[in-house]
Amino acid sequence: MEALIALSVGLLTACGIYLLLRGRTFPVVLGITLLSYAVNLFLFVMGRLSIGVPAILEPNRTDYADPLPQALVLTAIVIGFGMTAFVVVLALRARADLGNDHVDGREP
Amino acid sequence: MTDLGNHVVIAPILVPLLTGTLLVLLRGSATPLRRTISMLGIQLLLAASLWLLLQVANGDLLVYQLGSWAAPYGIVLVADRLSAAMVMVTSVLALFAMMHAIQGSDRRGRQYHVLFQFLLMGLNGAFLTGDLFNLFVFFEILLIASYGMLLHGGGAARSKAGLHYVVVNLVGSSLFLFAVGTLYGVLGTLNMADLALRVAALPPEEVGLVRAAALLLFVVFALKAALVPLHLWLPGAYSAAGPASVALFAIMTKVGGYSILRVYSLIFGAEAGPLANLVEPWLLVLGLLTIIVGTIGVLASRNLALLVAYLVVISSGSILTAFGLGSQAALSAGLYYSFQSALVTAALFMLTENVARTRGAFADQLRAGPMLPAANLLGGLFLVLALAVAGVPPLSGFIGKVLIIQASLDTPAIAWIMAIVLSTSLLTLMALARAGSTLFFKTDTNAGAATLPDTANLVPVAAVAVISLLYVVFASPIYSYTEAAAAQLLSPADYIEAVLDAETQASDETRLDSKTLIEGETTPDGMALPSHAGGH
Amino acid sequence: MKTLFPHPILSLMLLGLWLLLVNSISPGQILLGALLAWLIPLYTARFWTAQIHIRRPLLLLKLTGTVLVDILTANIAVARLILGPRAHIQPGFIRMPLRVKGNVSVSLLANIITLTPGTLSASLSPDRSELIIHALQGNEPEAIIADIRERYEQPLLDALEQT
Amino acid sequence: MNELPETGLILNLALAVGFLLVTVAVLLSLWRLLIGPDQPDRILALDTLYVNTVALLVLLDIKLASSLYFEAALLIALFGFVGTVALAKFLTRGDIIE
Amino acid sequence: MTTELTTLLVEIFVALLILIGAGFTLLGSFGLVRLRDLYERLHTPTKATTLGVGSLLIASAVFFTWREPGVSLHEVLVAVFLFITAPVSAHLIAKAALHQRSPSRSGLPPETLLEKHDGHGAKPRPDAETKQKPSQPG
Amino acid sequence: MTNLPLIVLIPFIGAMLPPWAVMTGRPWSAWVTGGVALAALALTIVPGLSVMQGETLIWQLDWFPALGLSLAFRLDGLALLFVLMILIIGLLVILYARWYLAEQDPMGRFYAYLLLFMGSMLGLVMSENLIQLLMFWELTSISSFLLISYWRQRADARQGARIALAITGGGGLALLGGILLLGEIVGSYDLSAVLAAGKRIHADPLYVPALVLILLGVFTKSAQFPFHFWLPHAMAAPTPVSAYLHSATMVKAGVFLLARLFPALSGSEAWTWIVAPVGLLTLLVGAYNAFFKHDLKGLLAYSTISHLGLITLLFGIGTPLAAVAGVFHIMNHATFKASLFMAAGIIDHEAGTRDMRRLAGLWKFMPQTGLLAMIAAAAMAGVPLLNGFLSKEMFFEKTVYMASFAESFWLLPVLATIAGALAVAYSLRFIHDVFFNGTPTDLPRTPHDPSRWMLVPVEVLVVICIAVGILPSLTFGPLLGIAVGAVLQAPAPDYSLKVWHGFTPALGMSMLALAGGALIYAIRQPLFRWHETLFGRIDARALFEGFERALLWSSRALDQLIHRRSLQFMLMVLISAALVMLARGFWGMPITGSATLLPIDPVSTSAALCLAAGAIGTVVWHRQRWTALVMLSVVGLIIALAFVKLSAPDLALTQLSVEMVTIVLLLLALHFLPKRTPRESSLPRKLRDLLLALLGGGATALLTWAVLTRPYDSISGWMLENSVPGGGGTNVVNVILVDFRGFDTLGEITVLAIAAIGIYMMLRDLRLDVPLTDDQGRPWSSDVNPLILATFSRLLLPLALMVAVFIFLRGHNLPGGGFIAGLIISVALVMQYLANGIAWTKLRLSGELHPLIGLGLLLVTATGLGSWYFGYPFLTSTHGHLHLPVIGDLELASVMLFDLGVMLVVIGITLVILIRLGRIGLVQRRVAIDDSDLKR
Ligand code: NA
Ligand code: NA
Repeated sequence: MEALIALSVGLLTACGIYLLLRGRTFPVVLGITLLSYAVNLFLFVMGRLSIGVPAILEPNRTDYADPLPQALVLTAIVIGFGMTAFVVVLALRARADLGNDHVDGREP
Repeated sequence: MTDLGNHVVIAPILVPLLTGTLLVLLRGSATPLRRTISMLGIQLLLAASLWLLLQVANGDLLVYQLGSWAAPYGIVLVADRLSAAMVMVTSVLALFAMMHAIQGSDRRGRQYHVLFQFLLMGLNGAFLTGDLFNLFVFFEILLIASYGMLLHGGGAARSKAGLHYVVVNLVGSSLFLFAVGTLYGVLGTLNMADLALRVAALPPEEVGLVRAAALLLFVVFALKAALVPLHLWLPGAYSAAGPASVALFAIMTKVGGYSILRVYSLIFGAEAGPLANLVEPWLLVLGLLTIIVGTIGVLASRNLALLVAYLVVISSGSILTAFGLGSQAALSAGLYYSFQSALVTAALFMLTENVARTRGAFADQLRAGPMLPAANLLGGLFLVLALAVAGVPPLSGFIGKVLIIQASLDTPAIAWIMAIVLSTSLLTLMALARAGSTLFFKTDTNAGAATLPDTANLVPVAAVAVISLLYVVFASPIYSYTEAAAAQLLSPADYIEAVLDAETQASDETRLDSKTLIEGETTPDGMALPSHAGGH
Repeated sequence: MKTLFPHPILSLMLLGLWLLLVNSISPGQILLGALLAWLIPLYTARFWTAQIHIRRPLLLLKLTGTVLVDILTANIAVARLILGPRAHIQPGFIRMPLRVKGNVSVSLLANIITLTPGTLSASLSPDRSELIIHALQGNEPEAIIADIRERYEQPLLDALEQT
Repeated sequence: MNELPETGLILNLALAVGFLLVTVAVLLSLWRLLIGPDQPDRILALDTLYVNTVALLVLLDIKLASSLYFEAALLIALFGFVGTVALAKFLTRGDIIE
Repeated sequence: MTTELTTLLVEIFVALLILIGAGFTLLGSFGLVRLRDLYERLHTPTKATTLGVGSLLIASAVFFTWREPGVSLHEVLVAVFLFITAPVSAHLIAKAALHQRSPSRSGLPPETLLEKHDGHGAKPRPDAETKQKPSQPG
Repeated sequence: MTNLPLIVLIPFIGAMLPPWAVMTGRPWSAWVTGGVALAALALTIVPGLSVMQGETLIWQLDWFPALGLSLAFRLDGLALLFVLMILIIGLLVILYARWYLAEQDPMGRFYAYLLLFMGSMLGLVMSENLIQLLMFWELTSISSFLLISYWRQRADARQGARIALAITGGGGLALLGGILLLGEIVGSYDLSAVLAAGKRIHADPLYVPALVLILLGVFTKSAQFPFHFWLPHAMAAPTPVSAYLHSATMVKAGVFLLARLFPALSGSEAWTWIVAPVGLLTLLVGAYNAFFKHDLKGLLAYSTISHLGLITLLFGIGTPLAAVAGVFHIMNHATFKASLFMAAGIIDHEAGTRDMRRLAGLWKFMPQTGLLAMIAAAAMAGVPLLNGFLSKEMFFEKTVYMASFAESFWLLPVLATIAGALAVAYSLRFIHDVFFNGTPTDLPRTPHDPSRWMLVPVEVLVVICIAVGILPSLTFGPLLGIAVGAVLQAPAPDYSLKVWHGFTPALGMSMLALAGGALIYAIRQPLFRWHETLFGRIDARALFEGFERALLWSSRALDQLIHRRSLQFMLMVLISAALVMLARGFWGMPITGSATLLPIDPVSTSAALCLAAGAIGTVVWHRQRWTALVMLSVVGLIIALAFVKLSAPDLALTQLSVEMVTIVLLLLALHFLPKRTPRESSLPRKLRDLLLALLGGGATALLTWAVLTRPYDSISGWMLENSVPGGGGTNVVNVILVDFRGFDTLGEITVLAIAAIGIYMMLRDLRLDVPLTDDQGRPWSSDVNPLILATFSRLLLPLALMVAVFIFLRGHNLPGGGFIAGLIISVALVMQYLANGIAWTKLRLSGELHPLIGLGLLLVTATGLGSWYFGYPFLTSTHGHLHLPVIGDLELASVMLFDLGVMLVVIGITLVILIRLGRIGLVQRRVAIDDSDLKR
């Protein structure tokens, strides 16, 4: 399972980076989103993998997933959402101001 | 009830937060009211910062346990000499920037005051937090507020620069999380003091991972600090931003520098075994390169805003070079330099706006424009600030540079540092002379008439010019402070002890629980536990 | 009363749903559920512009039963079609003039048509006078329309609309 | 895997088969999603994928004998719908909130 | 009945429901692959998956009611959501497909009918927008 | 003693006066300035007398001990000599300028700058601390920059000032380096300590670098070859400035420093072999060029260069007697050169030109000026009975003395004589070309002698020239003696200040020079032509300009190369940097650890397959943006599933909600963006990006693998233990979020609030064309809000709200919480907008949404502040059970208020963002087809 997760993180990162390096705002936003998925997944699994043991205290259970990375990822997701929303609207603003959707504001 | 003095550590975060919130709630209210509130908030912040500074000046480390949860489990704020000084400089800068903004540039767009306050909150939080993930959160606060401030006023140039700035920083934030995640994944903690302890006891097979994370974190901080080659975002962003915004941005690269200083002296300091002094060699080389590249930019700039933006790059390079030397004298020199360069570059940005406004269509472009009716005043202020920033006596930058060179005298890097610092100073001086002579002396008879500058608008600029001089006059006490701050940084054991050994401010027995809530019994404990750096 | 309890049936439904959600019928939860069942319709009332007058609740209940049974048969029918030779599928679009008029009844009918065997409401004309239905066995459109009319539209008309 | 002692062989077998079937369903939906060919096809495939996921979650709930994932299923059901609506409306109207 | 027998019966019942549910879920997706045009494919998920997930949810309800104290019926809520939304989703997808004139094996309804439903012809009519846009207050 | 700082301070304070005084009347500024200089001079008297007794006065105040910087002034013979020169010539220049400056010249500014310069110069010569000396040194550069560019409207003035600043300022920086090295060697920047440490300095390996750097400062300031070219261009300054700066003060700062540091630095081979040749070369180059200058001030400038070379050469020779000659010539040169500059100024002032090819026969018009100029020029030429003769004689003597040391040194006296001859020639030219040589033709003005007071300063100086020339030991003698003592830091050697030394080789050289000079002048016409063809094109300013242009050009080229302002480039660099650092961190370390791993199951594998398909699909279809978005939502769904599978239900819920809102947001935005991305990346570019992407992916995969295969121990055990007793909740994740790390959450919602505010700001006045067709050219459907959707979405609203309340209330103990609840409410409301349109929905949503953001933030903060009341730190929570009849046990926690605040912020911002975005199209319907979309 660990290998699967590692590969997933890697793939998401790779796809995110590739899109980040595109020249238009929309693909870049998609890239940012993919990259933040990679980051969230990565941060989350830093508490190691565990199945069926959510960090919700139950009387007869002693096994729990590490709750801290989960809390961190929650914060990261929320912040990431705010940032994504901001950059999306900025992309619109840039298109309105620059007349095109190239990240450098000029058609190549 | 409570003694407000116990909460002085968190005040620099809460004051702007509450001011900002109040301003959010006052949606649509008249500008004078917003300005008044904003200004009052800053003055309150200034008072709080001063109070904090006085409390830590004797070497005390103040630890504030949020939610009464002790480190490493809860988040703590830590005020030492360095963080208090950074907060203080931020407050002073904020005051000047706000004085400037309320002369009218705050009205060029909306929400200026809200963004301003939240940016302050982010900055102060970043300086005060003792928790690595919380540092990330405050980075994000200051970044998103800075995005807004950069775009304040609108226009194509800002949109483009904003897009670059935002996307680059979003990637930076991702890297931050990768780094923090790895550190947690290996070390299992987030508190910086606790991280330091665990790094010191790191088994050899984990060294590679932690080193990778630490270096990745360095990339993030270097990005904020605009260290070459990660400075590419800065010139565009800073030159495009309105001066009312960018004046406060002058401190933002310092957050990167601060974080480098904090993290690599505390967590990866002398005690870190194989990971000790991890980034210093990089800092030294890249810092010097930054100075060079910044100078190239200064020489190549065709408008004043861009030129000043490159000056920020240079000053960042100088500071990081000093940090790269690593000795107490060098850190102290870097800090001394850092405080004044934040103020001076901010004032230059403000002055740029005044000049641009006066020159009409010629704005801040470095070409002959209309005859300036107040060339003496504007030019005089420019001269003083230019000298200060280029490191020419008798202004603050000079002492800063001398201190940096002096700190490098008995290191192998001396030749490089001296050659680069001095020659780039000369080139900067030449570029500034050229710029100043073009802007204030050279006139184009066909250029029409310039308008008179608003003198009220120049008050903060002049104040910084005076401060720059006073900074030299009182160099000795200031340096003693930075020296003590550097000493504090170089003995992380005190920090670690203060943070981790701080008594829980509310133990499980005395916690404010339902019983006390109902019966109204509380047992207040001391809040900000002082713990003397030299003690124990 | 109308303003305090704009949709009593909805309130009851919500109370029921609350108890389902919390999987408990403790007095506290009933009280809380009742509170919500009162407050939420009060707030959402303004979103419920169309008044629903259930004239014959039993008929509606019966219709519900019919539909549930038809969903089962629909699934089996569809299973047979999918698994059987594809040539057996003779699809086609059917145009069905509507007799129901109210927003709710039209919408309910369209949904029921989709959930039940072989048919799918593909488009409602903007004037709500007709549906375009896609049928998997579309060779006998009249039969399908008649079937829908009889099984679903008439009960809906009777239960919800005055004729 | 966290084996639950109380669940019997039959149930476990059924769960295993159930997981297998739903997994195949997921892959089939994915296949349709990838090959399209039209935009509505992709919405349909995505919608189906959401519903398949609900099925997976319900199975997981039973397997782990824990109802902690029930809300996730609820939200997927709800949000799958919103997503479909938004995607479809984009095709017909461009402006999804107007 | 003995508890063992109850257990066995409940288990068999739940197992059956699981198999039926999973089977129909698969069937729905299989239809997606097997059927030949979009309109045909639209039929399967709406029906098969709702029933499939419905069965699974009943299985879950029975299972948790049996295993844990009290009645577990909150699964009904998911089913309610699905039953309400699935046909609406299908309807909107079909609408979009007709709007795009997505090809159908059996041919599309007459263009005049589609135009009546959708408000535009197969050819773009750039002037259509201004005329038909309802003027809504900002 | 306390006079010492006052002497320096007075001009600085006084510099503020002239601009005020000028308001009373122009002359006032001159009198005030003169008064300031006089006051400083008066203050010098008492300490000056002590110095004349052989004392060295030092006044010191600790300033910045850590840097070794103290405020320290020193008055010894050398300093006194310079102080007197600065003040006396300064006074004369002040007087002169009063008459020289034209009506339109701002006089207040002039005198202010002049006093600034005077103070800097005084500070420089009186510094006891070397860093302080350097500060004044740079101040002289700056104030001279201001003075040279005084006529700022003139391009040559601006440029001359910039050249001067670049060269002298740059030299100052080198000097700084040298001084810092010197301080490192000596351990102190106090001059007394440095002067006493000559031996230590010479023995130190840092001696040569320090020497070179210091000499760079000296040479630039004193216009030594090859840095001499700034001086002629500084002649664009008003003549009083030249008379002051370029005869007696500024340019003398360099040789002053040579003299000042003489005991510490001289006496080594390095010293001799650097200083002497530079001096000699400068002497010759200056003299040569002076002769060929047609501009009067140009001639004087090069002559100054030449004389400074002479002084430098003398110090370079390094013997005590040479030093005597050097100091003596400093004094002499100051007097005759200042008077010559003033004379040139008068000529320029009266005749309107300084071009010797236009000037002629002025003797008839301005005999007084002519006489004074003649005497001063004769002094410059080294004519006996004038002061210039004496020091030049001493110089010739030293060259002869040097020649006795080595075979090859015979060249030295020869070259000295040639230089002497050239000096005679240009002096002759100065007099003859201007005052005789026929009658003037087409002068701009008819010249005449200037006003009386303008001549007084010249007369004073010329009288000194004569007096010293005849009675050297009675005039300059005593001052020279103690100055030399201060230079050598030892008793002055025996030397005789006499006019007649008998027939010495030096006398012969003088005579040769006089004769040779006359000869050179006689054949000037062919020489001019010869010079013109050989060196006519060499122009130092053009060289400097060329250098500056090259610097500018190359920095712009480099700037273009480095700072491309391309986002793709920046990101490439950033990602590469991260990769390099990761590689560096990992290098040589084991990747895989020893932890036991979880098995892989088919469901997870399939899910991973979906994830991969979604991610790769997003990339593959990134040009068809809508499709890419669909693919992206698959990724989001699978991530949520992964969270479920890996025991993180809260995360799954949040991920799902955020995902939903994000997709809606992206769809809203996509409407206003092109629906397709053009193909514009070249194949190499794509390959580069692919490589970077794969490396990045590989790196994070490795990082993940490396961590996951290692066992670890974390602080979360404590959190699991304390969640119930400390935080009052069984959902540990939620307890962390609202309690243990509630501060993070406060920050997180602040980010959201700021994002909303920023977005709100950006969306104002946003003008975007609303596409009238989809990307296939199909006009939009007219069915705006399909009925069936509208009906059922309204039905869903209460259900969704119910679910949201449920999720909110249970959050502390079970998966859920304010954030998710807020998003569910938002999505449910957004659904209403989707189904019913903005206008319809807005009518039914009570009130404004924006205040929710502020209220939520306030609630969160207030909850945190509430704990202050009980004496606890910010955000300290409380929780407990409330026993109520009928209802039973009700669990309450203060964090619920906190969570409620979170929820409000989330609802506020989500709706503000989405609805605002949706409204662009509504508000902004501009009827135009989006061309760019149609083209693609
Ligand atoms: Na959160
Ligand atoms: Na995200």
